This record gives sequence, structure tokens and C-alpha cells, in this order.
Amino acid sequence: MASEAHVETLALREQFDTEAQQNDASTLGMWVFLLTEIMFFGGLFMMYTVYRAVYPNVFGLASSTLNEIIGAANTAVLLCSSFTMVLAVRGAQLGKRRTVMLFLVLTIILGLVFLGIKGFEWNQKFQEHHVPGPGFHLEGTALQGQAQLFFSLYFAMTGLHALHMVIGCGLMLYLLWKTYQGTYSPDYYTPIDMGGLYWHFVDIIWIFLFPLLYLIDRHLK
Amino acid sequence: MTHPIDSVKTYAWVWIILLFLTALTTAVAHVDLGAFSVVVALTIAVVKMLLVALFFMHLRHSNQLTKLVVLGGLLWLALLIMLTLADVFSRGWLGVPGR
Amino acid sequence: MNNAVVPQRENYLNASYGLKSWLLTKDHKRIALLYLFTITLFFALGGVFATLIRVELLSPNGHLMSSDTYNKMFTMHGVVMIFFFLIPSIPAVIGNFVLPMMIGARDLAFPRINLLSWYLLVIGGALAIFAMVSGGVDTGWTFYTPYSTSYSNTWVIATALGIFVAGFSSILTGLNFIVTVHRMRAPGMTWFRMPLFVWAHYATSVIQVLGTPVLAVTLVLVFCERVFHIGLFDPALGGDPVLFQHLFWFYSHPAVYIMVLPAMGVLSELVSTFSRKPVFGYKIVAFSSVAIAVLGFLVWGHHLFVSGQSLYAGMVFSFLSFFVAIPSAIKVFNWTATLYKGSISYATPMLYAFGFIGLFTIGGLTGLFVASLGIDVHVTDTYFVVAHFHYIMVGGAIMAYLGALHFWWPKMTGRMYPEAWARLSALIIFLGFNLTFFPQFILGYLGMPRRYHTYPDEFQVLHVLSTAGASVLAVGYLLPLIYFAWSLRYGAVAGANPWGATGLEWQTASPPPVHNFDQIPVVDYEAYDYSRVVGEEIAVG
Amino acid sequence: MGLRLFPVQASTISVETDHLLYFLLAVAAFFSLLIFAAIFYFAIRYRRRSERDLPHAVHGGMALEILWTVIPLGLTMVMFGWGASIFFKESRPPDNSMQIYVVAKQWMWKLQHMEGQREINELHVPLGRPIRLTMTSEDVIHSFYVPAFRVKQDVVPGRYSTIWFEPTKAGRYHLFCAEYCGTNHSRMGGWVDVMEPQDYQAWLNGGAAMGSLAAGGQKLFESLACGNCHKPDGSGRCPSLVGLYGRTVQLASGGIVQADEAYIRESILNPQAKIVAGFQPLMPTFQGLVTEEGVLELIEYIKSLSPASGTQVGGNGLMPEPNTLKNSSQETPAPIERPGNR
Repeated sequence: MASEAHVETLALREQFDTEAQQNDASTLGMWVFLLTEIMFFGGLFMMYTVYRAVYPNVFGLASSTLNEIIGAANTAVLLCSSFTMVLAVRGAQLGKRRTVMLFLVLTIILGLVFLGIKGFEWNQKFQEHHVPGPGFHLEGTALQGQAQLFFSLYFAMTGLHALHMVIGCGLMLYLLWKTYQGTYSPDYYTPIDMGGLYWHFVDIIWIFLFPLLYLIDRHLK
Repeated sequence: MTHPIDSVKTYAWVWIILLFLTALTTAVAHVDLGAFSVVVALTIAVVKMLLVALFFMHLRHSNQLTKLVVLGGLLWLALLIMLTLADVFSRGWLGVPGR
Repeated sequence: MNNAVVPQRENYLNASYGLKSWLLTKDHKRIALLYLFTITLFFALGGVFATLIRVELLSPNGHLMSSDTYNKMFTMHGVVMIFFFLIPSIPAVIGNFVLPMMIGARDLAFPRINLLSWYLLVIGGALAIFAMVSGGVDTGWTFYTPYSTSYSNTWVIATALGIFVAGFSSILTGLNFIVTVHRMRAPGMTWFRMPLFVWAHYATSVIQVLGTPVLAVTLVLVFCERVFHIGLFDPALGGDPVLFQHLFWFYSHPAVYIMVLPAMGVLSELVSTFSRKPVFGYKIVAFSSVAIAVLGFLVWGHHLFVSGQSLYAGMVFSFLSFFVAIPSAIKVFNWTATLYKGSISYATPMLYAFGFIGLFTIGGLTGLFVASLGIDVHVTDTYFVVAHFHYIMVGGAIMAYLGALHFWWPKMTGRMYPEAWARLSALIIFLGFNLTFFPQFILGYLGMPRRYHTYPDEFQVLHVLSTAGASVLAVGYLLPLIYFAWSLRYGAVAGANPWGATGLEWQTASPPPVHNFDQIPVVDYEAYDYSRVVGEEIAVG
Repeated sequence: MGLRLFPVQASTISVETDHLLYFLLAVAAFFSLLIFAAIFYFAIRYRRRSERDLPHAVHGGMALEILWTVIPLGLTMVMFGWGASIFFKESRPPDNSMQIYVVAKQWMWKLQHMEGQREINELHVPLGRPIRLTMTSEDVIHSFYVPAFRVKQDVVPGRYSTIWFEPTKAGRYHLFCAEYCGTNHSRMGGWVDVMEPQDYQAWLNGGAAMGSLAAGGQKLFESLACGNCHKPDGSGRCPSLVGLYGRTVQLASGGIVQADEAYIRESILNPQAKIVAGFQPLMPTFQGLVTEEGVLELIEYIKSLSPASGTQVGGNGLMPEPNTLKNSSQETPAPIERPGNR
């Protein structure tokens, strides 16, 4: 056990004794961060659950105006991006720099595709007057207020998720740059690993948003 | 590093299953299952989450502590939702508005 | 005092100089001092608001300021004191400084994130101050909807944004502590050899990590509702303002434990050190910290007994609230039992510890009053509640914070504070505090609602008493500021372990070297083993 | 008057609340003194006599730990049970309560008696009768608080909340808003005047120029032309409102709902929320056309269309008809009903 502080390197910061310790600490730190993210989105999931329980019919109706094919396609895009992400991490584990870069680029592209589709959907909402506010109108119900609650939640949830996607894309760009510089090696690729955890987590959030917002009670239509 | 390296084949299988489940949940949404449509949709979502977490996020290779962190997060989320629902659902029971 | 004659040894304070060496430092000890400086400013700011409130309440008709101004005063007093002073106080200053040393680590697990936390607090604070300078905010620190979203004409958004940013400071500090405690312990430092201070901070961190994000998202929703008018809590759309209260208190009740759990950790150190006995029932006290952290999340609904929450939910929350009382009571009993057959010193930190136990006991017992449904209906939103939480937060958390500051001052600065002045100020604070807040219990039960600018004449006598106490309290708080500053230059030079304490932080020099230990200690003994230190060098300032 | 330490007890609940308070005070005093005495005694008896003192290390004692876990637990459970039972009582207005409506707004209390008297920031009530307030807010959250009665309830916009009390002592008591509501929060208060029944009667007779609430509701009902669709015999396009209040209603969506104040309010402001089975969703919303006070008048009118019955949920069926109250003279006050529960 080293008892003196050693010279700091990227692979081993001065506060740690061994690389295993540093890696363990980073992994635990990332998971604890994801825990806070669960609670962050948790507040919204809670509100969604309560309002859906109180206003099931309007929520079912409002939900069925969303295009579930687009939603499903976007889910698929995100799942593909998770797949490319995990391959990038695998490449890093094996020290294949070019593989890592390739899959990071693919991940970023898929992330952007997701955001593009999302933007298209939001744009549609504006045209259909499904954006909460004075101009809001949803066909088929007189309960405009409660319908607005659904779309408020829709925009809050998908908006925050999209924000996480944007941050994720930024993170991937940074990792791409660092990989290009040759910073990582099979001995030290923690940032790529952490970036992967974040990306997959954002994916998981969408895995729940998709059925909650698009699918449940669609059969009522 | 700490966890073993999974094969591309494993990842590819998980990916394919995930895509299949997405198609499945979308298709099932059009079938009238009554109250079960929620259950089915959320069950599929949970399965997908587990696949992503266990394989893509390497949770199956992780130590107990990491698993505890994840469980703790889900438990706390459940607490937040359940205790609030306990209030919302029991609001009319007494028949006195506001109590 | 063997260090006094040795020429200047290199330590974390003199290792480098210049503003940059501080603003870009990764050393947890320097970051702790940055926090100390920052939150002292915020404490002073909050204190100014408190003073203005108390002076205004001298007269029932409110001549000094308008109602709008008064409403801003108590709002900003609450916001500053809670989010920018109490929550960072013990964890970010004392915890940051001693926690890594206590477990024998060279630093926290993520020193850069630690520095980032400080910057986030400063940015959040700057936003809040910007809001205050621009015109202030008047929603109360609770931001209840729909007042905060649709009716208030003040700087709600900037303030909420400031709290949002400061919240991430708190989250990242908690995250850092959790990882540090799990991954950075010295060889031999098992969980049950850790000082109870570390246990308390671990429990606190869990709350910070689990609770604060919910506050963050709640503030985001308030922001959205205010800016984009997408009404998630708007009753006109069928939204439920009570839901806001659920979300808000899901964080803000546990936040009380973010403030008081670290104080309890400090207490365990103080009581043990100054009676030279291991804390009675070490494991029970350790587990009670964790129990408080967990149970603290199940009781938020006791803030909503009369808010339109259902009767049955109210009963469940009341029932659970009483369970939180148990681990707190256990701690008080265990500290008291620790004194039995000890060797009790009356050094200043111990005086603060006595003060804490007394005031926390009163604060905790009155907590039973407000947890009890029948009483709470009458006293909620009155001065009774105000008195209750000030006993916990000021009487508890700030007493412990000051006790901790005195206790670790020699370690932080290498100098002793003047003992006589310190004892005097501890006494003044204790008396001033009781005079300020005890009358408020009576006021509250008499029915004086909180957040009142004007009030009926019959309450004036008690308000005057309270204000008189507040002026005594203010003197008590000013004194340490002066003599601490004085001691930096003129205080007696402190030895490595002036109190004969057992924590690892006392085994390294005062002030500690940059990486805390010249040699990472190997721990092969239990916590609070005084047979190891008594008989070694003990210097009293 | 000197310095009071306890507020006046002016309602049935206030006595019970204070009894619980005395119990809690006794427990708190006992434990505080126990802890303080122990600390003082230990601090003096075991003060440090030499810097080389090394007391014998004691690590704990399970028996003691169990003792001081179980005793507080037992005591707190008593506190819970006692407090909850009072709360339960506070939550359920007796069936024979006198109904008064409250609309709160920044920064005033508007109170409406069944007989039509309207008051602002001042509430007159008779001694010895349970009074039930149904409250709502036009803007932000307020809270109705009368310390002498030991009762408080938040008044939330968009819904009704309820509070009740039975005054036991004539006098003038503070009414406060206890939930922060903006600039003049501290001035949003007034008085509750508890009067001897005959005085109350006189007061009622003296100030009633506007006709009963139900009558006001009827006028509003006619001016809004509600009767065009809601025909009393049920022949209209909308359901008849006769006998509606207190009944269960079968909804088109399949559910069942109790026709209480909240339901009627929702059906006026948000008619599409709950459609009665067998009817079309034709009714327009009256949100913005009817004030909260107007809604309360309409509710009272609809209530008056129901035959009084004691079994109504949260109803006021045992209440004397407003007209009899008004016509009874000062010498022969209306009989005061003493409810069974104190």
C-alpha cells in the first residue's frame, strides 16, 4: 500500500492508491449520480401517475392523439444508439481506438436523429394547437384544462429528456475528441464507461416515457 | 478493468430482443386488455429496463453495492409515488370535502 | 506545544500562495475554508434580515417597513439561512475539512467535483443575491403554488434558479461523501471503527442525494408554470396545488435532517472527547443516524395536515412521524449516558455540546406536539412551529456548528481561540437564544400566525421579549467572529492534538500537510480509544 | 388583562386539544428535566480533575438501550392515538351542523349565511350549535384559523374544504388567515362573534335584507336560464335537479358519484367532467360567468330542491328551514340542538 502521495496521472489521481480503487470510486459515483437522476425524473413520474389516476379518460384521449408509430420509431433509434454505445465501450475495453471513434460517431448521429424526430413531433404539436397555453385546443373533449395537464406533462417530460439527450451528445463529442487524441487505453477508459452509463440511463427513461405517454389506453380510441 | 468483456453476439441479441419488445408493446397497445393494458405496457418496459441495465450497463457484473444503489433508487421512487397516491386516493373516503 | 519552536513546517495553508492557488484548489481543506468564508457571509446576510424582522415586530402595527418589504424579509431570511447557510454549514465546511482525515484519506474521492460544488453554491448564491438586490422575493421559502406561480410579482424565477443551482452543490457534496466513505477508507478503518461523525455524514449524504433532485424538478415545474404558463399545479386546469406541497416537502422535510444529522455527528465527537469516554452504544447511535435518514423520508405529509390532504393520509403520516422521534431520543439518551463516570472538561466546544443537548431536547419534544394531529391543527403555521424549528435549526444545528468550529479551529488554523471569550460567547448565545425563541412557543399556542407583518396588541409583550433576546443573540454571534479573526494572528499555537481526541485527524499536524498525512495511518483499534492518547502530549490553549 | 399563557377555550374541541396539550407538556417537562438534571449532575460530579484522567471505557448496555427505546415508543403511540382521535372528531361535522359558506380572496373573508346575510371579515354565530363552514378560495391558498376554537383548515382554490366547531362561550374571537397569501396576509383577519342564541336571532332579523342563499341561487338559476334544460319533471334535455343533492348519480363513464357540494360545483364550472348516464354532454361551462359565491348560492338552491333527510352525506338536513328561523320572533328563539358528542 502506497502511503506517500504519488505523482498524479490521468489514470491515477493523487488521492487514490490504486487504479482499481479509482475505477471503483468512479463507477460508484456515476451510479449514485444516476440515482439522483431517477429521483429527478421521479417527481414527474409521480405527477403523471397522480393526474392519470384522477383524469383517466382525458389522459387516454390526449395520449391517443400522439403518433405511436413515430414514438416506437424513436424508441428503436434510441435502442440502436445504446447498442452502438455499448460497442464503443467494448472497443475501449479492447483498446481499439478506431472502433471506439466509429461507434461514438454512430451514437451521436442516432442521438441527433432522435432529437430531430422529437423536434418534428413538437412542431406538429404546435400546428395542432396541442401546446398548453391560450391557443390550446384538443378535439373530442370539453375538458380542455385537464387535457392541457397531459400536454404540460408531455412537454415537461420529453423536454427534460431531450435536454439530457443534448447533454449526452455533448458528452459523446468530448469523448470522441479525447479518443482521437489517444487519451484512453485498455487500462484507462473510465470516462467512456461513465459516458456509456449515462447514455443508457437516458435510454431507460425513454423506455418508460414511451408507453406512459404514447401507449396506455390507446385501445380506447 | 473490473468487469469481463462481453461478446458482440450477446450485445446483438439483447439489442434484437429490445427492438422486438418495442414492436410488441406497440402492437399490444391496440388490443383492448382493459385494466391490464397498463400492466402489460409497464411489464414490458421493466423487462427492457432490466435488459439495458444488466447487459448494456454491465449491472450483472457489478458488485452488491451498485445493485443496492439501483434498488434504493427504485424503492425511493416507489415511496414518493405510493405515499402521495395514498393521499390522493383516500381523499373522498370520509365524505367531507377537504378531508 | 512542541510545534511552537519548530520553524514553519509546510502545511496546506502555506504550501502555495495567491488567489489562484485558492480559487483553483483541489484540496478539500482549502475548499472547506472557501465554504467557511462564503457561508459566513450568507449567515451575516440572513442575520441582517432576521434583525430587521425582529425590530419590525417590536410594534404591532409595523411602522418600519411596508408589508411587502416585511414579506420579502422573512422570505429571504428563510431562503438564505436554509439553502445557503444551514444546508452547507456543517457538511460542506466541517465535513469537508475533517471527513477525509477521519477515515485516513488524502482527499475526497472527487476533488474537482468538490471544487465544482463550491462554485455552484457561489453561483446559486449570486443568483439569489441578484434577485434580492433587484427587488427581492416574497413567496416564503416554501414557494407554495399558486401564489408563487401566478400571483407574486417578485423575483421568484431568479431565486428558484439560485436554489436549483445550489441544490446541485448539495447533491454533489453528498455524492462525493458517499463514494469517499465507501472507497477511500485507510487500511483497517472498518465501518464500525469510523467516528460517528462520519456515520452521520454518510446518512446526511444519502438524504442529499435522494431528496434534493425532487426539489430541483419541483422548482423546474414552478419555473415552467411561471414562464411558459404550462400549468401543472394550476387549479383552473384541474391541477392540484397540494401536489406541489407533496413534492416540496418530500425534499424539505428530509432537508431538516440534512441540517441536524451532521450536528448530531458533531455532538458524538464533542461529548466523547470532552468526557474521554467512548460514545455509549456506538452501534446504536450509528444505526440511529441511518434510521433517521430513512424514516425522515416517510413523514413529509405531516406538513400537510390541514392543507386539504386526506384524513387517512394525515393519520399515516402522523403515525410515522412519531417513529422518527425514537432514534433522536435514543441519541440524546446515549450522549447523556456517555457523560456518566467520564472525565468531563468544560472547554468551549463542550459548552456548546451541553447547549445543543438542552435545546435539541426541547426542540425534539415540541416536535412531538406538532406531530400529534390534534395539536398540530391548532399550532401549524403559528409561532409555535417557528419556535420549534428554530430550536432544532438554530439551537441544534448552529450550536453544533459553532461547537465544531471551536473544536476543529486549532486543526484548521494551527491556533487556539481565546478560551475565556469563547466560553462567554457560548453562554450569551445560549441565554439569548432561549430568550428569543421560548416566548414564541407561548405566542404560537396563543394563536399568533407566522409570516404576520402586523399583529393584535395582546401579543406585543412576548414579541418585545423575543426581540430583546435576539439582540443578545446577535452579540453572541458577533463575538466569535471577532475573536476567531484575532486568534489567526495572536492565538496560542496549537499542538497536533490539543484536546486529547482520538480521531485520525488529530494524529497529523495542525494545520495538516497538503495530503493530510505524511504516512497513511493503519487502523487496528476501535473508535474513541482514549487509552491511546491520554498520557501523550496534551496542550490546553 | 395581563400576560396570557394559554388562549381562551371557546369551543368543544378547544377543551380536548388543551387536555392533550397538558399531557404532552407533562411528558416534555419530565424528559427535559430528566436530561437537564442528569447533565448537570454528571458534569459536576465527574468533572475533569486532572489532565491525566482516564475513565473506564463503557461501550454500552443493551438493557438501557431497550428501556429508552420502548418507553418513548409507548408514550408516542399514546400521543398518536389521542391526537388522531381529536383530529378525527375535528374532521367530521355533526349532522345537525349549521351551514355557512366561506369564500376567501386576497385579502378578505366573505361569509354567507343560509338566511342570506353576507358578512366580510366578521362572522356571527350562535352559541352552542355546531357550525360547519364550507370554504373555497378565489385566488391563492388561505387558511381559516380561529385560535380560541383551536381549529384551522386551508382554503384551496378550485375545491371545497370543510371546518366545523361548536362555540361554548359568547364573545369576540380573532379570525386569522394562517396560510401566507401575499401582501396583506397579516391583515386578512377579522372576528368571530359568538352570540347568545336570542342575540343571534336578533342579529339575523336586523340585517337580513337580501333573502336567503337559496333564494339568491334561484334568481341566478333563472337569470342563467338553467331551467330551460334542467326541467324539474325531468322532461328537459338535461337531468332534473330535484332531489339530486345527497343522491348517488350513475355516470355515463360507468362510475358512480355522490352528489355533494364538490360534485355540483364541478358540474357547473366543468360540466363535461362527469356526464350523467343517459344524457348528452350539451352543457356549456359557466367558468368565468358565475363567481364562487354564485356557485355556492346555486348549490344551496339545488340543495333546497331536495327533501330534507338526515341521512345525507355531509348534509345539513336537520337544520331548521331558513324561513322558520327568520319568522320566529325574538322572544321565542329557535330551539338549540345540543349534539350528542361534546
